[in-house]
Amino acid sequence: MTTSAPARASRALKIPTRLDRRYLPVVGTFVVLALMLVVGGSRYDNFVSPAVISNLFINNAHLIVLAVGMTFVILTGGIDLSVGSVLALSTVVTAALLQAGWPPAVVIPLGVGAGTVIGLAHGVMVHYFQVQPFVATLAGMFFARGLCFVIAPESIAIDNASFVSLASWVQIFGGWRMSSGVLIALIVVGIGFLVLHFTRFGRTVYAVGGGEQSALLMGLPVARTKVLAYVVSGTCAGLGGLLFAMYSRSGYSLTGVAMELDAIAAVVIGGTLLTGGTGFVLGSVLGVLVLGLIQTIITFEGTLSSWWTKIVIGVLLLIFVALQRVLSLRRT
Amino acid sequence: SDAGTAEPGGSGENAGADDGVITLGFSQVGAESGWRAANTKSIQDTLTEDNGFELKFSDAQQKQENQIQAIRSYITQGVDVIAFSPVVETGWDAVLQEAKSAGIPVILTDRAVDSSDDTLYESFIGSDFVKEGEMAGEWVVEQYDGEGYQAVELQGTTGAAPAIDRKEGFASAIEGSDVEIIDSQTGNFTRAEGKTVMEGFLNKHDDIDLVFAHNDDMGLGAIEAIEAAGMKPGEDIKIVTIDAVKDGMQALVDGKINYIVECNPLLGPDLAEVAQKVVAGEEVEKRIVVKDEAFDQAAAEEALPTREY
Amino acid sequence: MRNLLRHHLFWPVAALVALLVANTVASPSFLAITVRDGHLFGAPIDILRMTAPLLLVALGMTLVIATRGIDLSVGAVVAVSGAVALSYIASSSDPESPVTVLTAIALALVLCLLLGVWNGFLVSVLGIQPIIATLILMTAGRGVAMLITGGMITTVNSAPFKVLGSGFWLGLPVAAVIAFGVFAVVAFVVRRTALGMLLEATGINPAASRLSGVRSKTLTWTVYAAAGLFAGLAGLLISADTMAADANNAGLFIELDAILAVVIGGTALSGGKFNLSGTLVGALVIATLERTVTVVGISPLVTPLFMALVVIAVTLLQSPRMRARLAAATRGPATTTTPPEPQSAARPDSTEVKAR
Amino acid sequence: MTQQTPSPVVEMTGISVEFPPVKALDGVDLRLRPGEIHALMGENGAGKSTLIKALTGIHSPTAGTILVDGVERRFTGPADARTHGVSTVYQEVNLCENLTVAENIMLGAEPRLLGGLHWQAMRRQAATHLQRMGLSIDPASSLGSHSLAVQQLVAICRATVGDCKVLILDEPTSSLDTDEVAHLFTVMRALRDDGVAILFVSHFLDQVYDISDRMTVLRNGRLVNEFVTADLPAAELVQHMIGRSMDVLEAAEDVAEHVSRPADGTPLLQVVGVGRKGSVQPFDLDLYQGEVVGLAGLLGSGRTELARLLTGADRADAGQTRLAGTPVRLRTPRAAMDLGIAYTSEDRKGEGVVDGLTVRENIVLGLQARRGWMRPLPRKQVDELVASYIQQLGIRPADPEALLRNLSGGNQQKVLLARWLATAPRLLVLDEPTRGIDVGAKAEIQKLVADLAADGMSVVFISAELEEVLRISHRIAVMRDRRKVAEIDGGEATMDQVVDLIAGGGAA
Ligand SMILES: Nc1ncnc2c1ncn2[C@@H]1O[C@H](COP(=O)(O)OP(=O)(O)OP(=O)(O)O)[C@@H](O)[C@H]1O
Ligand SMILES: Nc1ncnc2c1ncn2[C@@H]1O[C@H](COP(=O)(O)OP(=O)(O)OP(=O)(O)O)[C@@H](O)[C@H]1O
Ligand SMILES: [Mg+2]
Ligand SMILES: [Mg+2]
Repeated sequence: MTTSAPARASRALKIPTRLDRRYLPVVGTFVVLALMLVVGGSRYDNFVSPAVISNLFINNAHLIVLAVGMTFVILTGGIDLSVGSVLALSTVVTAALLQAGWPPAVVIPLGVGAGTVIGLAHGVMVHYFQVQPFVATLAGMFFARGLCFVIAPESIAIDNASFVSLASWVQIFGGWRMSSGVLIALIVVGIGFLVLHFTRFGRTVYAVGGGEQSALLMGLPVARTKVLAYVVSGTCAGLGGLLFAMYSRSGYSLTGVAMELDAIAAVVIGGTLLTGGTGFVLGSVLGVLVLGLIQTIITFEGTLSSWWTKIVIGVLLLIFVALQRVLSLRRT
Repeated sequence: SDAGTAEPGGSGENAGADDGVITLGFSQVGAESGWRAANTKSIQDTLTEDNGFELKFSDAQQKQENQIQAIRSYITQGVDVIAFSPVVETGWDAVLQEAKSAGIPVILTDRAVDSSDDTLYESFIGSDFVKEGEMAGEWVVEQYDGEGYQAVELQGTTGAAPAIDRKEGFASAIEGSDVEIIDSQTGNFTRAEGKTVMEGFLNKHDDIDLVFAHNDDMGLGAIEAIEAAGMKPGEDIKIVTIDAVKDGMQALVDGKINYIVECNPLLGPDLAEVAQKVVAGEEVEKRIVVKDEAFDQAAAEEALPTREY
Repeated sequence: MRNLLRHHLFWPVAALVALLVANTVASPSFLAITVRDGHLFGAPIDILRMTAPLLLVALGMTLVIATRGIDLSVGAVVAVSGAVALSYIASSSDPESPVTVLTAIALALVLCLLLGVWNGFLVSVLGIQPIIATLILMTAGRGVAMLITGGMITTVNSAPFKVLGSGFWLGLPVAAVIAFGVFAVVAFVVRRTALGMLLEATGINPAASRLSGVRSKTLTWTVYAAAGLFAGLAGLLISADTMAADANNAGLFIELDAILAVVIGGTALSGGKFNLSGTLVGALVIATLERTVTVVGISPLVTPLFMALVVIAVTLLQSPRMRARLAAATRGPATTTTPPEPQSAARPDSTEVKAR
Repeated sequence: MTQQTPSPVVEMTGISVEFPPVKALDGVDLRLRPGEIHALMGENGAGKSTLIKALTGIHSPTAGTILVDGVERRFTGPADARTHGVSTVYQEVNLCENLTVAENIMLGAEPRLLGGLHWQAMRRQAATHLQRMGLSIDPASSLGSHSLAVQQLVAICRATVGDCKVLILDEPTSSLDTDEVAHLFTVMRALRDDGVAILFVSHFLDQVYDISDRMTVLRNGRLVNEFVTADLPAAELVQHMIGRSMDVLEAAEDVAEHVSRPADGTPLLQVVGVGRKGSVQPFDLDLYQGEVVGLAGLLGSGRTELARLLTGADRADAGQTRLAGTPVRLRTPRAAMDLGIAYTSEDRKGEGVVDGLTVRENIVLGLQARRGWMRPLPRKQVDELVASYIQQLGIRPADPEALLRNLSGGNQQKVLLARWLATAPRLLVLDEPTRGIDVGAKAEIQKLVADLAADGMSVVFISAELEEVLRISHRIAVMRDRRKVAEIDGGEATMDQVVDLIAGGGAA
C-alpha cells in the first residue's frame, strides 16, 4: 500500500501474505465450530437443518447482544460481571411497567436505560475511583439483582398486545426463520463491529486495552472511552433483557443467574484476550454459537442425566478450547 | 399466531404412537437438590422402553432459555409428547403455541405455568405449594396455639415459586393464632445456609420456640445449629419442615423434627399414565394434584423403612 | 491518626468493626463469649468457624491471583471433596473408625490436589486463559460431584469426621484451628522463603521473570495445585459442618466470596503484590457480613442490595482517590498551600499517570 | 540558525515537583523558543523526564508557573497538551503494540470518511510520515511485530503529525543506530526551520553538540544554567552535569588497553551452526574466558536474536552448543542460568524491570531464582549485596525499598545490570546495557565490564553505539541481514573497517 518502493527494502519487515495472525483465534473458533456441526450432523438426524440453525440464533439472541457489550469491556482490559443481573433487571422493569399499563414506547427505553445507568455507574467506579472492574461490577451484580427482588420477586407475565406482537414477529425464508430478537441482535452486532473498527472510540477501546498508560500518554481520551465501554456493556445488557423479555414474554428476577459467565466464555472462546486489546465482535458471536451448539448437542443426545450434562459441557468446552489453542499455535 | 406454522418436520409426524412406543421429550429444571434428583430418577425409571416409552431427557441447568430451546428441539425432532417442569411460571406462551401448532401435546410437572390460555397444555401434575405451607401452619396452630410461640422461618430461594407459596400458605394458616413469626430469612433451600442462618437467629433471639423451614435440608441445617448451641432440636425448639426426604424422615423419627409435610417427587407414574392417555386421545384432568401426606413422628416411623428417596 | 488512616488494612478493618458494632447494636449480647464444657461459645466464635472454609479458599485464591490468574473452579472442587469423602465414609463398613475417616480425608485431598494440578496444566502448559481454563472444571467438577453422590445429598454419621465440623480443640472450633493454622503456615512459608517474591515477580512481569530464571510455569502450576488442595480442605470442613455432601450447593459461589475477600484485603486482581493478612481480614468481613444480614434482620428481598452497598462502600473508601481526599483532609490546611499529588502506591498502573 | 531570540513559546519558571519525600525538581526554569532545538541535559535521575511530565500535565508541580504562548497553563494531560500544540515522545516508548502502525501514528488526527475512520487514507498518510523518517514498514502491520527501534521511530512520527508548535523528545535516540539518528536529525532540522521548538534529551554528547542550539543543564533536580551550545565545551558540560571533571571518561577511554587477551584453550562457549528459522541464520561463535566479544550491526541485523539464542531466551532449532567442552542444551533461560549464562534484554520495560517490586527485590531476583525459593538469601546478605551494587553503580535514589517504577529510566537500567552481576555468571550477554545511561555511569559500566572480563568473565556486548563496542571489545562479530558476516579483532579494528562490514561493503 505504500506509494514507492523504498531503497531500504531489504530491511522492511516481510509481511506474511497469509492470514494476519490477529485473525487466527477467530478462524480457529470458526473451524472448530464447523467441525462440531459436521460431527453433530453425522451423529444426529436433522441436526444440520435450517430449523436447528435458526433456533440456534433465536435462542441465543440475547446472549449475542450481551457478548457484544462484553467484548467492548473486555477489550479495554476490564470485565463486566453484572450483565446477567442487569438483564434480569431489565426484564423485570419492562414486565412490571407493562403490567402497570405503561405503553411499550415508554417502557422499552426505560428497561434498556436501566442498564445504561448501571453501566455508567460501573464506568465511574472503575475509572474515577479506580475500583477494580471485577469488584465494581460484582457489586453491580448484587445491586441489580437486589433491585429485581425489590421490584418483583415473582415472575410477571407480559400480555401487552403491541409488545407481544413485536415479540412474535417472525420472518420466514424456506426453512429459515428470523425473529425480531435475532434481527435486533444482528443489528447490534453490525453496530458493534462498525463502532469498533470505524470510529475513534472503537480504536481507542483497543488502545486502552493494549496499554492504558500508553494510550493516556498518546493523548487519547482514556477516561471517556473506559466509562463509555461500561455504558455500552450496560446498555447491551439492558437490551439483552428486552430481547429476553420478548423471548420469554415475561420478567423474572432470577433470570440470567450466571449468564455473565456464558457471556464472558463466549467472548473468550471467540478469541478475545481477557488482558484486553485483542479480539473481535464477530469472534464473540461465534463464541455464543459454540455455547449454543454445545447445548443443542446435549438436547439431541437426549439421554444424558443431569450430571453428565455438566460433565459433557465441560469436556466439550475443553476440547474446543484445546483445539482452538492448537490451531492458533500451529500457525504462529 | 404464526410463530409455529413453519415448523418443518414437526407437525403431523408424531406417528410414534402407532408403533406402540411413545416418544416423550422431558425437560427437567436442573439437578439443584436431592428432591429434584429423586424426581428425575422417578421419571427416568418409569418412562422406560419396557413400559412403552422412549424418553428424551434434557437438563436445563436452571435456565429458562435452555428449557425453551429443549422444547423447540423436541418439536423439531417430532416427539409424541412434551413434558417439562418449568423453571419459571411465566414466559411459555410462545413456545407452547409452537408445540400446539405442531400438534404435540404438553404436560407440566411439578410447577405450573402462568398463562391466560390453558389450552396450551393438557395437564399439570404436581403438588400445591400453598397447600403444603398451610398444612404445616395448621399443624402448628393445632399443636401450639395459645402458648405464645415465637417462630422463625427459613425461606427457600428468594423469588422461587415454592418459597413464595409456602410462605404464603403458612402465614395464612397461622393467622388468628398467637403463633408469631419473629424473623424470616432465606436459607436458599440448602443445609449449609440453613445452618448459618439459624445460628444467626440463635445469636439474635433468646426465645425461639419453633422453626418453620421451607424444606427438609434447611431444617436439617437448623438442627445442627441448635445442637451446636447446646439445645435439643425437637424439644427446646420445635421444627416443622416440608419435603419428607429420607434424611428428614430419619430426623423426624429421631425426634429432632416434629412434623413434615410431604412434597412428593415421584411424579413418574402419574406422568406415564397421563402421557398414555393423551396420546391415546383420552380426556385428562387439567390439574392433577399429587397427594401429599404429612408425617408426625408415629407416621414417620411407619413410613421410613419403605421410603424410596 | 494519619498513619493509621494510610495503612492498607485500615478500611477493611474499619468495615469489620462497623459490622460488629451494627450486630452488637441489634443484639447487645452479640460479642459475649461464654465457656461451656471448656469450649468457647458465642457469635464471634461462630464467625471464626464460618470464616474457616472461606479463608482456605481465599488463601489459595490469593496465591493464584498473585500470578495474574484466577480460579473459578474452587466451588466445584469443594463439592467434589465433600462428595468423595462422605461417599467413601458412607460406603465403608465402619464409618466411626478413625482409619476410615483419615482414608476418606486423604482420598479427597489427593483428588482435589489433582484437580488443581489439572487447572495448572491448562494454564501454565497449554497457556489457556485462567478464567476459561478453570471455567471448564467449574462446570464439569460439579457434575463429577453429583456423579459421585448420584445427585442426592449423602449423609453420614461418623463422630471422628464430625470433629472437623463441630469439634473443639483447646476450646476453639477445630475447623477454625485448621484453617487459621494452615493459613499461618502458608503465610509463614510464603513470606519467609523467597516464594512470595518469586510469585509476585511472575505476576507483575512474566517475561522478565522468565528471563531472570524464575521457573514461572512451575510456580503457576504449583499455585493452582495449592488452590485445589485448599479448596478440598475447605470442602471437608463444609461437609463436616452439616455432615452432608450436597454436590449441588456445597461451595456454590464461594469463588466469588473468595475473590471478594482477596480484593477487600487489598490485593489487586491484576496480579503481583499480594497481601495475605488483608485476605484474612477480607474473609472475616464477608463471614461477618453474612451473619449481620441475619442478626440485623435484613429482609431477604433487600439482602443483595445491602451486600452491594457494603461492597461499594468499602471499595470506594479504599480507592486511591478517596484515600487522597481523606489524607488531605486529615493533614489539615496548615502544611502546604497546594495539595500535593496523591501518591497512589496501591494502584500499580496509575502511579505514573495522573487521571484528572 | 536563528539570529535574534524570539520570545519563548514555552516558559517554565520555578518548577518544583515532589514525590514525598523526594524532591525531584526544585525551582527549575526552562525556556523554549520557536525555531530552536534545545537540549535538556543531566545525569540519570536529574529530573529531565519529570520536568517534561510536569510540562505536559502528567505530574502537577507544587510550585512554579508554566507559560505557553504567553498564557499561563496547567495542562490536564498529554491530550490537553497536544491540543495546545505540545507533542511529546516520552522516554519509554508509549504506544499500543496491539494496534497497527498506522493507527499508532494517526489516532487522534485520523482522516475520516462518512463519519467513520478512513482506513485507506490513514494508511496512506501514515506511510508518508514513515517515509519521512526513513522507515519503509507496512503501516497495516501491527506495531508489536516491530523492534523497539522501529517503535521509537513510529512514536516520533506520531508526535510530528498534526499541528505541533513544541516537540518534546525524551531520549529518542537511545535505541537508534547512526543511520536512523541521521534521518531523525534531518527531520528535526526541517521542523526547526518551520519554527517548531524542539526539546531534546539525550545522553549522547556528540548528538547533542551536533543538533542543539541551546541547552539547559539540570543536576539533582536543580537548574545549573542555560547555555548556548556553541559556547560550552563538552568537558565543561560534563562537569556541570555530574559535578566532577572528565577524569572518569578518560579512564573509560583506556579500557580496551587494560584488558589482555585470554590464554588459549578450549573456548568457554563454543557454538556451531546454531540458528533458528525465520530469526537468525546458523552461525559459529567461540567465546573464551575473560573475553569481551562485541556484536556490531545495523538495526534489525539480528544481534538481539543471536543473543537470545545464546542464552536460551529463544530456543535454537539447529546447531550445537558446548560449554567448556561439554555439549549443553540451552532450552530455557533458566537452563542457561544454571550453566552460568546470563542475559539482559534490550527491552527494559517488557522483559527487564519488574516494576511493582522494590530495588532490592529486583536486584536479588535473578540470584534468588537461581537458588530456588526454598533457600532464601539471608536478609543481611541481601542488604549488603544490594547496598554494594547501589553504591558501585550509583543507583539513585539509593533506597533499596524504592519501587522500581519510581526510578528514572537510567537508574532502572542500572538495577537490571546489578541483577545480573549479582548472579556472578561465567558468561554475561549484555544487550544494550548502556541505553539511556548518563555519561558518567556509562563510563563506569564500561569499566566494570572490563574489570569483570579481567576477572575471568566472558562478556557478549551489544550496543547501538559502535564506538563503545570498539572501545571495550576484544573481538567483534559483525552481523548483517540476520547472518554473522565477519569476525575481527577488536584491538586492531578501526571504525571505518567495521562500518564497512556492517553496511555490506558500503551498499546500504
Ligand atoms: N513517580 C515517581 N515516584 C517517586 N519518585 C519518582 C517518580 N518519578 C520520578 N521519580 C524520581 O524523580 C527523580 C527524577 O527522575 P527523572 O525520571 O526525571 O530522571 P531523568 O533525568 O529523566 O533520568 P534518566 O536520564 O535516567 O531518564 C528520580 O530520583 C526518580 O527516582
Ligand atoms: N529500520 C527498520 N526497518 C524495518 N524493519 C526493521 C528495522 N529495524 C529493525 N527492523 C526489524 O526489527 C526486528 C528486530 O531485529 P533485532 O532486534 O534482531 O535487531 P538487532 O540487530 O538486535 O537490532 P537492535 O537491537 O538495535 O534493534 C527485525 O524483524 C527487523 O526486521
Ligand atoms: Mg528520563
Ligand atoms: Mg537489539
